[in-house]
Amino acid sequence: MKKLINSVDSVVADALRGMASAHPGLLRVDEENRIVSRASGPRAGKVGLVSGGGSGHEPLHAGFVGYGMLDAACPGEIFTSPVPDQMITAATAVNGGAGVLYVVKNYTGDVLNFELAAELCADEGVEVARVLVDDDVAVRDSLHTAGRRGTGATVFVEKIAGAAAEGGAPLPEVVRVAEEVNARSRSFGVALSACTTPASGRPTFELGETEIELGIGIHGEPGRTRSTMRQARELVAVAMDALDEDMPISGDVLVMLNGMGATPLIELYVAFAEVAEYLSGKGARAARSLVGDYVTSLDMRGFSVTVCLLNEELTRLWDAPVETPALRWGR
Amino acid sequence: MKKLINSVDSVVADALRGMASAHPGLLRVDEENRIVSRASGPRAGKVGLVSGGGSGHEPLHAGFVGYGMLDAACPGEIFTSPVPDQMITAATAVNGGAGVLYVVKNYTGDVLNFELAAELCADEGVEVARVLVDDDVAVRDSLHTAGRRGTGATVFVEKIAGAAAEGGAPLPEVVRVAEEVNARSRSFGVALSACTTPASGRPTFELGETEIELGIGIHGEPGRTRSTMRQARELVAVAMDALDEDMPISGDVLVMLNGMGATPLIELYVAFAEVAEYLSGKGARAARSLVGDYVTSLDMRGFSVTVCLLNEELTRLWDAPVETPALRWGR
Amino acid sequence: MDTAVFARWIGEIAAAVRADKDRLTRLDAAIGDADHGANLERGFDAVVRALADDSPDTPGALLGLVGNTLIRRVGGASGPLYGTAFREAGKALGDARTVSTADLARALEAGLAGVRRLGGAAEGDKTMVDAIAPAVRALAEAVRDGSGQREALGAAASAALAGAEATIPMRAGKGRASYLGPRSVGHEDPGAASAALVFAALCAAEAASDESRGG
Amino acid sequence: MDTAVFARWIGEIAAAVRADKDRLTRLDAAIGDADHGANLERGFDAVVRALADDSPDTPGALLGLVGNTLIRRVGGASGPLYGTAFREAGKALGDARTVSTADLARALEAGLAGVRRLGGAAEGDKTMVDAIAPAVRALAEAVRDGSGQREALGAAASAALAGAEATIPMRAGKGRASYLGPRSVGHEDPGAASAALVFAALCAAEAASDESRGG
Ligand SMILES: Nc1ncnc2c1ncn2[C@@H]1O[C@H](COP(=O)(O)OP(=O)(O)O)[C@@H](O)[C@H]1O
Ligand SMILES: Nc1ncnc2c1ncn2[C@@H]1O[C@H](COP(=O)(O)OP(=O)(O)O)[C@@H](O)[C@H]1O
Ligand SMILES: [Mg+2]
Ligand SMILES: [Mg+2]
Ligand SMILES: [Mg+2]
Ligand SMILES: [Mg+2]
Repeated sequence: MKKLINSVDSVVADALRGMASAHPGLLRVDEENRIVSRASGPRAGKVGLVSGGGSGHEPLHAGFVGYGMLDAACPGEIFTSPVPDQMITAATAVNGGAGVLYVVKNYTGDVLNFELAAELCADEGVEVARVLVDDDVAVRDSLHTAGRRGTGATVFVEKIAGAAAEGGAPLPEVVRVAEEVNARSRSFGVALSACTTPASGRPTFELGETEIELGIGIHGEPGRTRSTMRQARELVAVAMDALDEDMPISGDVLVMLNGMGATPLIELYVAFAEVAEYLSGKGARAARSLVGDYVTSLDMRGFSVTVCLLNEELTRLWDAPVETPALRWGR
Repeated sequence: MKKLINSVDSVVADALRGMASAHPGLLRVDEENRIVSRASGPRAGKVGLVSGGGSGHEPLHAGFVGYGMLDAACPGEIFTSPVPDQMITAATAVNGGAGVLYVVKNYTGDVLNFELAAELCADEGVEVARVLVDDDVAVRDSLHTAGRRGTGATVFVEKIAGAAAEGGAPLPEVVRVAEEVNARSRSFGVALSACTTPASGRPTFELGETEIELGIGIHGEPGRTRSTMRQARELVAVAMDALDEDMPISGDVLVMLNGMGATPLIELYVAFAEVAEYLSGKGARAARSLVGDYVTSLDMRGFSVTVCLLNEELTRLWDAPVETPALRWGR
Repeated sequence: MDTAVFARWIGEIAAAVRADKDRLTRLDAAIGDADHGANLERGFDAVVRALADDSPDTPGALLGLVGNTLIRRVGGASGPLYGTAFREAGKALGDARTVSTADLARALEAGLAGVRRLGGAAEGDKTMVDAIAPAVRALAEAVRDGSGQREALGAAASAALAGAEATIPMRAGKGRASYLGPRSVGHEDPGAASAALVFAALCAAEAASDESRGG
Repeated sequence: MDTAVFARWIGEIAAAVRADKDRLTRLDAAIGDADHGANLERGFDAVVRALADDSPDTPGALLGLVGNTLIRRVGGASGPLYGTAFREAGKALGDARTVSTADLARALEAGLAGVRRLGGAAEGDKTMVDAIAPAVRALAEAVRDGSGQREALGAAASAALAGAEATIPMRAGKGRASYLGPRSVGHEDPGAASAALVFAALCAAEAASDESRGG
């Protein structure tokens, strides 16, 4: 395992130092408490947006802290949800008096830790709401399971709810918008290779020269099924069919063609061309899009595609100015 | 070789279709002639900036087309310089009457093709100047060799000369600024793995579990020396020492910590923390910075670091608004 | 059993986790995200440090500190779950200075109830519950049957181990492994495996304390 | 030699490049960027199509079309260099309808001069010049010595091949391989290798044309 790190144990702390040095104008990094927040601090009367989760998904979440998006992010160890202390400190730090929204990806660890944090916040008089992101159609949902994973739609929820909060919406309104984005979004991922966590030092699974995993998550876990390598066009069709089957795609959509961390950008554009064609075959249109690495799994090769059915409100909020390390426009 | 492509022969064409679909508001893609230009077309009286080179370095160059940066980019085949026809068509298309600057990375192929194109443009009455980027200190320069390679500084030259052109500077002034950026910039690259071109289907070289290449370029070629894997801190020191030896680093600098295409962002931040520390050890400061994939080598793992000694003018031009797929601020 | 036995238990867990870290991570790599070993090592190292800084003087206070430390330092699913288990067990022990096997059985039942409430997993869902629940049951039965302490703890440890092994053919209903659907079958659940270590450590701690007292 | 021989030459080159594409790419992977085979295949395929669309009626016009097509379609270093070589050679032939061995030798000298002017490489720099220069010299010598056409072209092809092999111990002074400094030693230059194919193809084309004429 060759990784550009100083030691297995210091990866997250070192990366936080790097973020602090790279974005002094945008971010304030509390290395001690492991919290990344806006350099500008909380704004009175604005709902605070806090997210967090395991590290290894960069730029998610800390790369989305800034004007028009998150107020703070709590990075956990690699692929490990952060702890309630971080979440409580973050909520207290960003609270501008209008309450705080926790954006939580649906994983047992994230859910439980944010739950404990929310309870403790309530005890301390900080009003906290939670929205659960669970967009991954590869996971069959049922009452008896952990439910769908939260993956790519997290970026959409954070951006759009962030814009609502920035625009002065009160907490229930921000919650409504966040839940609407989640309800209208679906994701599906494909791995061409596994990833290697620094702690384990070897790939989480082994794929042969022509094998791929369909329906992967973002923690290096294998997917629903192993399959064989195909053209970009066919792989995109597998992913898009899975989305469309779960939520018929039509009209103007917001699409993210996301790289898993080690997929060259030229390949992501190749895949995006196929997404655009697929959409027009359905009478839909990629009215807004992102192509690049947004929700990654360390050094995994592969992609995920996330589609959100837009409406006028969501489009307006998507287009609103944003100024974060990883997403920036209008400012 | 598992790549997210439709066929080895269609990679560049397919990626261009993808870029067209992903950035309709920013880019116009002439698939026939392989030219990516601003959706807004040429602006009368503005110097046109054209760059180009082999594909496989995405987002370079087409990802830097837009307000405040390039007017057009000519993507060649993977790792192969584009042909004069593309360059001539691009120059003609973006010429707003104030002449055109070709930004050329110093590789024999790029130099020769841009040279032929410039000659033919002159014949057709289009005023064309060229600036050669040659920032890679890993290559020992001499009168008898091809000279230094152009790598990371290309992004700085395109951004800063682009801002000068956008601000209405005449061609000789844009050339002066571009040459100044190049003169003040140095780069050094390190590979943890080779890359695999679609055409060859296998890695351009093989590295063992603890081997790395120091002083690599951006075309998958091996570096100056093979070495052994070390901590991020030490690898950064090797790179920074090489820059500093060639051009003493001091004062405010612009730094790019660039991923080669398959390096997780968390690792790039780890390395950037070390760059920042190294700089403060020299009494210098990363006044401006980029951390991410900007000048890549397909699926190579590794990084390069580029430093530009800032002055007031260059800082102002760097800060000027830019709106391209890969670099965006102030708009 | 006094506070010293409980402190020894935690020390044994920390040692066992360190020794088996790679195995736990490998189990988690197969059906999860390859961090269970690192998570528990980080957690129990922190617990050992916390106990060194602040030596609680009752078993209940000690388990409470263990639970809170795990919740505050581990993250992931196992942090809140193990943390809650120890916290609830500690609460159940109140401020008694010594603890009988029967007290311990009731406390561990409370811990298990906490895990069930928080995580929502039932037996058969291929989680740590599949090791903890049979262990707690075996302990309670041994108490009911009038077995000695050593024997009772041994029964609990064996039941936990058997419970962990029994997760192999299960299809996961909770936690990350559930995303794999049928592909989760054929692998031991990492949390169940670590729960077996926890019960084995309890046995070892009791035996060692007994010996050191010349018993 | 008439236009048909030259057309055949180009066809032979295209076939040879297609057959040896992987070898050329492998050579380029070792000290360059692994695209030389693909570059030449793309170029000569385009040339074959261009010649099919538009059949020039003199050898000079044919080589001119070849050169322009290579410049327009190949890119990289080899596109402008081979393109210039063919273009300059074509210019030197003027509008003659048939070409003697002596004419050809002069034309190829002009082509070589074009490559040298554009690329600035001297012999010993480990480039295509190291195959082209000795081949052109061998051809001129054979003409001077009064050798027959077949023999002269054979001498040129052998010299090109020897020249390409002689690049192996060289340290590159031009092109991508120069970035490797001393590490470029021990590998054959891909452009020199392809130049050897070009001269071998010329030999083959002449021989085949001769036979088809019953010669
Ligand atoms: N809902 C749940 N109820 C009980 N135990 C659970 C639940 N979800 C997960 N677990 C346990 O947690 C273990 C995984 O812990 P760990 O790997 O540390 O956390 P994470 O899954 O967040 O990476 C699983 O093997 C399982 O035993
Ligand atoms: N300056 C030069 N003069 C002559 N030949 C050169 C020069 N530079 C490169 N070459 C030739 O071009 C060959 C490489 O061609 P190719 O791989 O197609 O282009 P690129 O180097 O742009 O990838 C080299 O092997 C060498 O023979
Ligand atoms: Mg985890
Ligand atoms: Mg090339
Ligand atoms: Mg885990
Ligand atoms: Mg080449």
